[in-house]
Amino acid sequence: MCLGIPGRIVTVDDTEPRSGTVDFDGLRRPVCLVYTPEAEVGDHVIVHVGFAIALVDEEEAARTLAVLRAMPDAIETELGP
Amino acid sequence: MCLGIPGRIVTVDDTEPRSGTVDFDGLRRPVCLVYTPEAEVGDHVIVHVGFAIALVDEEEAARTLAVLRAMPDAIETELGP
Amino acid sequence: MKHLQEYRDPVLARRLLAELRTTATAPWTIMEVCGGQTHTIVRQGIDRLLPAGMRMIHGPGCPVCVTPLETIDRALAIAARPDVILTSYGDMLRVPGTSGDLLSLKARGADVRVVYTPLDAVRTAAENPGREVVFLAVGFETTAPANAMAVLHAAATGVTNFSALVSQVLVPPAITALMDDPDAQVQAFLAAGHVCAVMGWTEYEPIARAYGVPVVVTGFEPLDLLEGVLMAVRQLEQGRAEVENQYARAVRRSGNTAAQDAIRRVFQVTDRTWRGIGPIPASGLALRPEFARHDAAVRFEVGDLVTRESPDCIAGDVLRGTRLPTDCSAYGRTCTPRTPLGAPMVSSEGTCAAFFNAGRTPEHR
Amino acid sequence: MKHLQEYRDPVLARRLLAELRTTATAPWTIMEVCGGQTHTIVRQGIDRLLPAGMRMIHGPGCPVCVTPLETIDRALAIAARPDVILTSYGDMLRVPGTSGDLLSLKARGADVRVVYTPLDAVRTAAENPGREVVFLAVGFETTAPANAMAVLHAAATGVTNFSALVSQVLVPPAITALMDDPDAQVQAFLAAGHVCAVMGWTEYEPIARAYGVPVVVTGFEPLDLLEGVLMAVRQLEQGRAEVENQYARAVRRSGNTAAQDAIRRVFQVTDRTWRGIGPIPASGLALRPEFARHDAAVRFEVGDLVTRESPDCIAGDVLRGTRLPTDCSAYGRTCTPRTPLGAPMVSSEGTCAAFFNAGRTPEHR
Amino acid sequence: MTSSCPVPHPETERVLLGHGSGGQLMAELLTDVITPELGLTAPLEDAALIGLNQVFSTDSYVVTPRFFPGGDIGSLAVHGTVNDLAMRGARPLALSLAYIVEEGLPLSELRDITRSAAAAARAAGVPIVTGDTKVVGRGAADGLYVTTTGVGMRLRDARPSAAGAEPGDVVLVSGPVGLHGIAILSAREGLGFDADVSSDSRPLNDLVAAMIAAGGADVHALRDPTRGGLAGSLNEIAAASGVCVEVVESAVPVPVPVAAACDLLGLDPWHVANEGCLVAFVAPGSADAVVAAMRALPEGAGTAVVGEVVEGVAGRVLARTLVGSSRVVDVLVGEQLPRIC
Amino acid sequence: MTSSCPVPHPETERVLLGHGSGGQLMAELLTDVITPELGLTAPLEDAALIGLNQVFSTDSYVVTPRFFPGGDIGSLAVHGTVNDLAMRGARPLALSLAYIVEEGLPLSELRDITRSAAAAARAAGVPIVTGDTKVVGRGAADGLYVTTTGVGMRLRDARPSAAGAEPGDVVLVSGPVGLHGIAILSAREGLGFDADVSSDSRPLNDLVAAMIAAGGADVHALRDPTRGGLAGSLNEIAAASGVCVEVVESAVPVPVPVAAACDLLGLDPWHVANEGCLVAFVAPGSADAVVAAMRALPEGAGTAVVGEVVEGVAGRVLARTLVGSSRVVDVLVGEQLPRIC
Ligand code: SF4
Ligand code: SF4
Ligand SMILES: [Mg+2]
Ligand SMILES: [Mg+2]
Ligand SMILES: [Mg+2]
Ligand SMILES: [Mg+2]
Ligand SMILES: [Mg+2]
Ligand SMILES: [Mg+2]
Ligand SMILES: [Mg+2]
Ligand SMILES: [Mg+2]
Ligand SMILES: [Mg+2]
Ligand SMILES: [Mg+2]
Repeated sequence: MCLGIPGRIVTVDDTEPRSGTVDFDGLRRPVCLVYTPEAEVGDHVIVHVGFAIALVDEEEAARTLAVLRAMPDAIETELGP
Repeated sequence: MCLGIPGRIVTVDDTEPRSGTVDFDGLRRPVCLVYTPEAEVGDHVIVHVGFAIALVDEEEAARTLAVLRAMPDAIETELGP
Repeated sequence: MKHLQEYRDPVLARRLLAELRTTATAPWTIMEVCGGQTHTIVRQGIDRLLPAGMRMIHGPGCPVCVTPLETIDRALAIAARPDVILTSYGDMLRVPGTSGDLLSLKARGADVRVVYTPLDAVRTAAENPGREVVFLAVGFETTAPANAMAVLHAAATGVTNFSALVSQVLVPPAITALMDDPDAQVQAFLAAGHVCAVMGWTEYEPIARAYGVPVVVTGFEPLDLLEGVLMAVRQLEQGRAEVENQYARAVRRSGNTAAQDAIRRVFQVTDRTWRGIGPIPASGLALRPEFARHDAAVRFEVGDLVTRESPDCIAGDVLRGTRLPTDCSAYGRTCTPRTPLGAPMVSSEGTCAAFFNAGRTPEHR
Repeated sequence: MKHLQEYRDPVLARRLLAELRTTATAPWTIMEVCGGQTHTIVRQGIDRLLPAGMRMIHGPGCPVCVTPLETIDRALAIAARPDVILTSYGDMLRVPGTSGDLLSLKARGADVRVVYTPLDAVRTAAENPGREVVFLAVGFETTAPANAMAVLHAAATGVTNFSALVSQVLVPPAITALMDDPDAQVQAFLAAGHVCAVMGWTEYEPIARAYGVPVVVTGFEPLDLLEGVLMAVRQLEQGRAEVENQYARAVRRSGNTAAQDAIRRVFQVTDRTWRGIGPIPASGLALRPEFARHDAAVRFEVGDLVTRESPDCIAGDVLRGTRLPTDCSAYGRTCTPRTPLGAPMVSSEGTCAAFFNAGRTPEHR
Repeated sequence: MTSSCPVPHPETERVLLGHGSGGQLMAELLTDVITPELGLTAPLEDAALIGLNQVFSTDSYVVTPRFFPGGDIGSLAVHGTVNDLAMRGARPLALSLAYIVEEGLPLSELRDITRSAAAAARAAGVPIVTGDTKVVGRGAADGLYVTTTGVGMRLRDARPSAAGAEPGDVVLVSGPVGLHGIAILSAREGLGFDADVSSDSRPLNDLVAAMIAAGGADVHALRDPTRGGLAGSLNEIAAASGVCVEVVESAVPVPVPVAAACDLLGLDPWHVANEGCLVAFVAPGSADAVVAAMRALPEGAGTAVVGEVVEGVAGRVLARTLVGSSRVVDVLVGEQLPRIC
Repeated sequence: MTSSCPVPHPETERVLLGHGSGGQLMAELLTDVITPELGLTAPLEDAALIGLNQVFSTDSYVVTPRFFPGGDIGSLAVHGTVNDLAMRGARPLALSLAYIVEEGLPLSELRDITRSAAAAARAAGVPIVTGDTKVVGRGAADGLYVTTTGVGMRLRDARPSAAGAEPGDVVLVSGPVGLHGIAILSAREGLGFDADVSSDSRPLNDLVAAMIAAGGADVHALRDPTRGGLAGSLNEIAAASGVCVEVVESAVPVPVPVAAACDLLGLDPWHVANEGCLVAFVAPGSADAVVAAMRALPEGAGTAVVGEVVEGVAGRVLARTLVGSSRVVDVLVGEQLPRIC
């Protein structure tokens, strides 16, 4: 649970514990990267309370979106209220 | 030297060091009375930085004033500028 | 934002809803466990678009709601000490304790500060060597890695005036407890995406099997939730009860093992009382004894705490999903976000507050 | 106020002035030692009413003026420490040290507080056990009993976080030094009434004898001063050089023995440098070694202090009475009460400030 | 809740930070404590009328930090009061500027802020004619507080009022929302983020003059969504006018970095303060003309039609959500606290 | 003093408490920092003119303690601004009231102060028409600060100005001086004294109306001697008018306990703040009529003729002392610090 949003790593700093700067579409914040040791500059991570808790899997993301976009179009009037 | 003004003791409190309240014509202030052990309610004392440093001698005060008041009157025009 | 904006697309949302209407043939009852998901559902009005009869039940996944009253009262007692700077996530400041909340205590002179990350609390401690800095470490498995790292970092750097008042909780035992309740109405779960990002989903497989409930690991955006609901409904319609992963872009089956390691180093599993719900065995995390010097519960003696809840509050039933906020006699009357009687009225993703802010009345639930 | 208002009577003042004009046959030069008396003289314009040629010289009796620069700099260094609350009489806050004054330091964050009595400083210490409270204990024999009692009271009640930065000075050695100056122009002294209320006047008898100068113990109100001047002039006219007591209502020959006892218990006589004047043997009081724990000079190591005075300032000559403020090239130009270069421009009874505030210009001295 | 009730009780005896946040607590403070004592009716307007056509408004500014991307406390204090006058359809005539300064503030900073206020006033075409400066001791203020007060004269035909919205009115927003509040947050040390966001702080009197010229009395309601944000202004107008408002979520311009900051911190962009945009309710017949007039000025270039006054519960603001559902748009309770969990 | 001069240097980089004390430091702050940036000429007047006859004035109030004998920060804030309008010969029309509140202030206190401000405004016949409330965190204010701003309309024939004094003018003081400042000091904890003194805080608009009715344009200058006291106001008028003023020390009404407090603390009663009296410079031909009109009202009952405009150095204020000599009446440098030694 809890608020976590994806951002792109723009710097990885030489600190202990591992940290870096993550860009969220024009907003940058220092983020602790200790739990995403594999994440590099350019990668997207999910950030929660200042920690990257997951590396975004671009392929899975593309697959999910492809599924959604393949869904047949709906007739407006079916939707309510 | 230093500012010291006369006030009338209105209470003597049961404190260590000895203290009381001194009235200065409508203004009252706690004052340390340790240096005027003989001063009692009704007496005038000279107060400096919160301490009574002298008991006013009423007789001497009257004598001084009597001398001043006995002085011959002056002619206004002698005074300048 | 990439990986965010795409999942808010109104056209795709409509397609998903149409698909859901086509798929669902029965009035299924699905619980989203997570408060963050509740927030999206209520704010976007998603539940009001579901096929007739189908219900979303809002689960106990809001740390603000389930943090025990005793912990809140203990935080208040510690924060009242003049030597203490109490730090907390913003969410916790308005949670009612027995005799007030942290915001009121702050107005009365306590030094209470909001932090965005627990590492800020450690930094505050390093910057204020003459004070005791206490961090109110609540939350589910998502916050546990961050809170663990704060303790490890303080210990490693010798910040001895940092301590954590820990009341971490765990999701799977709570789901088990919910399903063991004879009143249980839940037919499928949306598991919380970020909890699973940390823990993976293997813990949910025995639950799905044992109770025959589908579990879909789900993200937080409107399309995530709609797809998660659709995946759960498909399982229900097909008579399956498996763990599926809607949030594949962030969640792997085994979760984040580095984070799990840190949690295990710092915390141990303990029984925990959930506010409104009651004690659940092995449902919480406490600091291991070797971190006692960073354990605020050990360091600060606050005497006996006498906790008392409002007698009107049915938060337990709300959190278990057996009743709605609008069933509560206090809802919207004596209990509002301005004057919360129970925790679910505090945070905007608390079920009662989410209902209230969305203008839900008993007539228009 | 009784014993005050009577001595401000304008009719009696005129009579005294007339009598003085009748009595004085030569342009006598009289020094009032005390800054408080200077204040009355300048504010009431008394010196401008004196018989032609007769002069009042304003002596070194302002503690603000004579407190050594080194003490001010030490106070500034101590006040700059974050653990210290520096307390002082209001007068001392604007006294220029080598690199600023206490008011500026306060604006930069130092905790500097004005007290009316040194006992308030002791109370502040008792109320702030976590802080060091330092009292800047300056002044003449008048403040010494109060400052002594503050130290005694702190010692007796165990207020160990109270200390005094002591720079007490004594009048008789200063008068002696003035008279030993080959430039000495003073023909009679008005001794300071409140100093004598504490110390009596026996110390002045050998001075009057040795230097053949009349000394009149004098009060502070206009009539007191006029009468004191008249008594001094009468002695001068009659060729006498005695100690007389104008201020009989407050001063006895032996002074206040209880106060003298306290001074002796707490302080010991020491050499002291007077600002602007220089070192004068046995002209100061320092704390006795047994009060070292209340001695701020002992308790606070401030390193080497490098003190520097303005090269333009002739404060020494002004305090010795050999030159007037209006003789100073800085007076009213670079040196004003707003931007004092020397201490006599600070306090309103400092000679330079008294001149400036009264609008005295070189032409109209 | 009786006093013997052994339950959590919210603070009711002391002022909370949230009492100043433009939300529900603030409304309560005004309604319960301030206005009854003053004998005022609910202070729903940005500025008061004196006589028929003179307008009078005051605001104190306590923003931290004093310098932020896009402005400072001096320019902000001028814009804020100019805009409150403008929201009543007035041409600002004169401003006063009162400072409360904490001992120790660098004089250079006071000079810079004064210069900025003067420049802002000049740019808005309003003279600062009088002022005041008080100094308080160290620790008795946070550097500098500024209070500006303005007098203005209502433009011909200008009648905008929070109570003036009517059924069918078109709801306009003159520019992107949330910039000011997020710029302030990003400039604060503690939160440690850095955003490509500048405050929108700017004067809106020319924009209002253009709107009145185009729409006259058809400009029914104007409001600058400062404290309490867009949601607060919409709710205030809905309540004062006794109408139901529906806003289309996707039509409200929220800049990308504002959305990102709100996502990150768990804030609602509609609750975030603005200092350079306005909400307008305009009769449908004049809406096109007013929108065209607005878009012709730089400060109105981003004008968006975001909703309309609909049939419905009086005083309620609804949002048509992204997914096509609907929700009630709530007002802030107290301070907007970063929501993290 | 060159920058290489190794001498004591006064603080010139930061705001000192004394910058707010109505003395020389304050004048310097205004002249050096504030007014050049605003493009104002020296702010010598109590209130500014807008157009021909409208008067506009603002002041912030930061008094500690908030409740004192004779008033509180609420009534004081109303009286202060009403009086500043009155000093320009104006009838006050409307007031605004802006609060800066420290988190934690008891709501009951805010209510009491608001009630007091409202009562003071009613008594002065001026409505409070608008306001503002900001809340700052614990420690970022000392309880409550109040800013009032007023607009007024000049009375017929009223032309008083600090620059209006003329040779021969009679100098009047409408009542005893020093009461407010000493009442405030006596109410402060730290100084530990207790005095039979109440603040003179009260509205003077009726008194001014009566003076103008009696003297019209012959009422040349009016000033309420608040910060900086009587000495400050006299010097400001002397400087602005380019005249020399002589005041007879014995004619200035200083109440006995005020004199006692000043004697005890080493203060000058002419430097102590007032909030309910005024200094007037009136052409000699109208002086009797103005004095009579003043004495007919309770707030002017103690009116005293204290001096006159004489030949002499322009901008200088002289006092004829008790003993018949003369001295220059100085303005305060910074804060008035208790003089003890
Ligand atoms: S509405 Fe309030 S009282 Fe009722 S269950 Fe929710 S939190 Fe408890
Ligand atoms: S006027 Fe100033 S510089 Fe000259 S002697 Fe006096 S204090 Fe020193
Ligand atoms: Mg507004
Ligand atoms: Mg306003
Ligand atoms: Mg405003
Ligand atoms: Mg002012
Ligand atoms: Mg500060
Ligand atoms: Mg005034
Ligand atoms: Mg004013
Ligand atoms: Mg004023
Ligand atoms: Mg406002
Ligand atoms: Mg405070």
